[in-house]
Amino acid sequence: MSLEVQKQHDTLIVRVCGEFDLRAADYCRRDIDQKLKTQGAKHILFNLGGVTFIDSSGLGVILGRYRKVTENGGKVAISNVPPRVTRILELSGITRLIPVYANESLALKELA
Amino acid sequence: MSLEVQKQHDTLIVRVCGEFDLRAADYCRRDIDQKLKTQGAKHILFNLGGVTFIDSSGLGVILGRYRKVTENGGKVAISNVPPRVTRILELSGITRLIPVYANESLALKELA
Amino acid sequence: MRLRNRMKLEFLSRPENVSLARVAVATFATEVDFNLSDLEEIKVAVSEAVSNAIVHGYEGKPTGTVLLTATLYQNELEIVIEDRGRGIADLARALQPGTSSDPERMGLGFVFMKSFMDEVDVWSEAGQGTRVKLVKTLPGELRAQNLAES
Amino acid sequence: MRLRNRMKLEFLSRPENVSLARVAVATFATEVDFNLSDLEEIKVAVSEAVSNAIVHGYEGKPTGTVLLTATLYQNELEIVIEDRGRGIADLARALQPGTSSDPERMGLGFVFMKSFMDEVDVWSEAGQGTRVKLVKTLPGELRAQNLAES
Ligand SMILES: Nc1ncnc2c1ncn2[C@@H]1O[C@H](COP(=O)(O)OP(=O)(O)O)[C@@H](O)[C@H]1O
Ligand SMILES: Nc1ncnc2c1ncn2[C@@H]1O[C@H](COP(=O)(O)OP(=O)(O)O)[C@@H](O)[C@H]1O
Repeated sequence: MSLEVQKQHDTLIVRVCGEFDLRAADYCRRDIDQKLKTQGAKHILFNLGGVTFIDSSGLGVILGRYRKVTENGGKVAISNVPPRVTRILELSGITRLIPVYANESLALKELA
Repeated sequence: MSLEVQKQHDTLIVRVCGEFDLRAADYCRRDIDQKLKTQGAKHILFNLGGVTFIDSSGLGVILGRYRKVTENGGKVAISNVPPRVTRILELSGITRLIPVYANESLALKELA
Repeated sequence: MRLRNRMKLEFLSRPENVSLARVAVATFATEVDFNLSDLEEIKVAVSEAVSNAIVHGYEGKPTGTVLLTATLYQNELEIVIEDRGRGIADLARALQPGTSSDPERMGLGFVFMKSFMDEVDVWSEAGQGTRVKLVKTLPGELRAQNLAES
Repeated sequence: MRLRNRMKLEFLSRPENVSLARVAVATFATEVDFNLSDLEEIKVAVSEAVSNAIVHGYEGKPTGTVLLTATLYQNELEIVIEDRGRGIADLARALQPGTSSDPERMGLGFVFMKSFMDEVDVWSEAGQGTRVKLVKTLPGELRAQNLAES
């Protein structure tokens, strides 16, 4: 699993690649929270384009960041969801809280 | 593992794909021997281009067919060896018995 | 029910072994030509049960042992995941969707297991450990084929 | 030698499980960033030892049990493959290159294990079964890194 984090305006773009499971979750949580703080971002965009596997541990990282960011008045979005991730994302109920966009630029337009 | 067998003139071209291990060996041995007989071929060309894994069980199928075919005055050749297969093929000593060619047409030219 | 194949996998309660468990079960299951989405579902269910054993059962301590048994019968794949950890005191409550003893988790593990498998059974006793049985029925065509072969 | 991770895999002596053993060991080993050719070599060695257990140990009968244990230490990966099959009466002879009790086989299993692993030990007794230990030393850079971490 690898994480690419990039700040654009007020938004932290988080590109997740590989297996987003328990092993990845701890590392991701810490890395994202730290970068939110040091880079002073308000919103988060999760680009899931490279995700090959996700389970409730991975989804938990997204939901946890959502709770944190919205508490501070920020917004969260998801983009580039691969077909194999779509169903579990919907089943989790996350798509009722967090909007899903086809690509990064559409998502960034809404977050701005 | 999958096997594609095709007769061209006197030669049975055997294209092996996937993992050429113990599980594949039994099936291959039977399939090749049966087709040698029914199609009345004299030589065999093993195209290993699609092989993702090989061990001594797979190599044993090649050597066994070599013994059988040469007893009847036929010849055996190998072609399209992937890099990961090269070393184990040399280590086995098979390359001292059976000539290796870059592609099928070069091999067929020599077998003819 | 005729047994066709069986494997047992025992590993330490370390997060990196969740992926080991998934890969082993998926490889074991390829033997029966499950379709890709069935395989994905089996992987998620295994991932949830094994993650629970590590996170809840052994409370994150990496020295516990998790045991996974996969058995292929004529008509179904059965997977049992066991730990000898903390156990679940109130099982009825734990099985409710959205219930988690860990604020960083979603309480969706059992929900996913139930959504993705045809049968989920849980045995647990406080202080004794937990055992989760997951069953996936083979696709109809495969079942018929197996009957014809037997 | 500090233990970093361990798994045990038990499976029936069926040819389809040779690939299961390879995949499980390769997944277990990815944790230490072996390079690709090391991983390939480990897979061949495991394949040979497990195939031997099935073909020779249990003489092709699919009802035997093969046990594979993989342990990751600070400096090496150790893999032990055991069967409770026929055993080897004359071990010195069996270990000679090109020696096989099966005319359809090449007698290269032990040759490959020795070429591809840093250490190969075999224990066997006629009628009792066979145990093969395979050791692969971690690449130098990884060893240094582990020492630094410990
Ligand atoms: N193997 C286990 N050992 C101990 N407790 C468990 C185990 N599996 C599940 N539980 C309990 O059941 C609850 C619900 O589990 P689950 O639905 O998977 O949600 P989550 O893992 O997100 O908490 C957990 O929060 C935990 O308290
Ligand atoms: N697990 C085992 N149980 C019984 N006999 C074995 C076992 N492993 C190896 N042998 C014996 O040792 C011989 C040499 O083994 P090996 O070098 O792997 O060659 P091959 O498998 O091609 O015969 C085998 O032919 C067999 O007689």
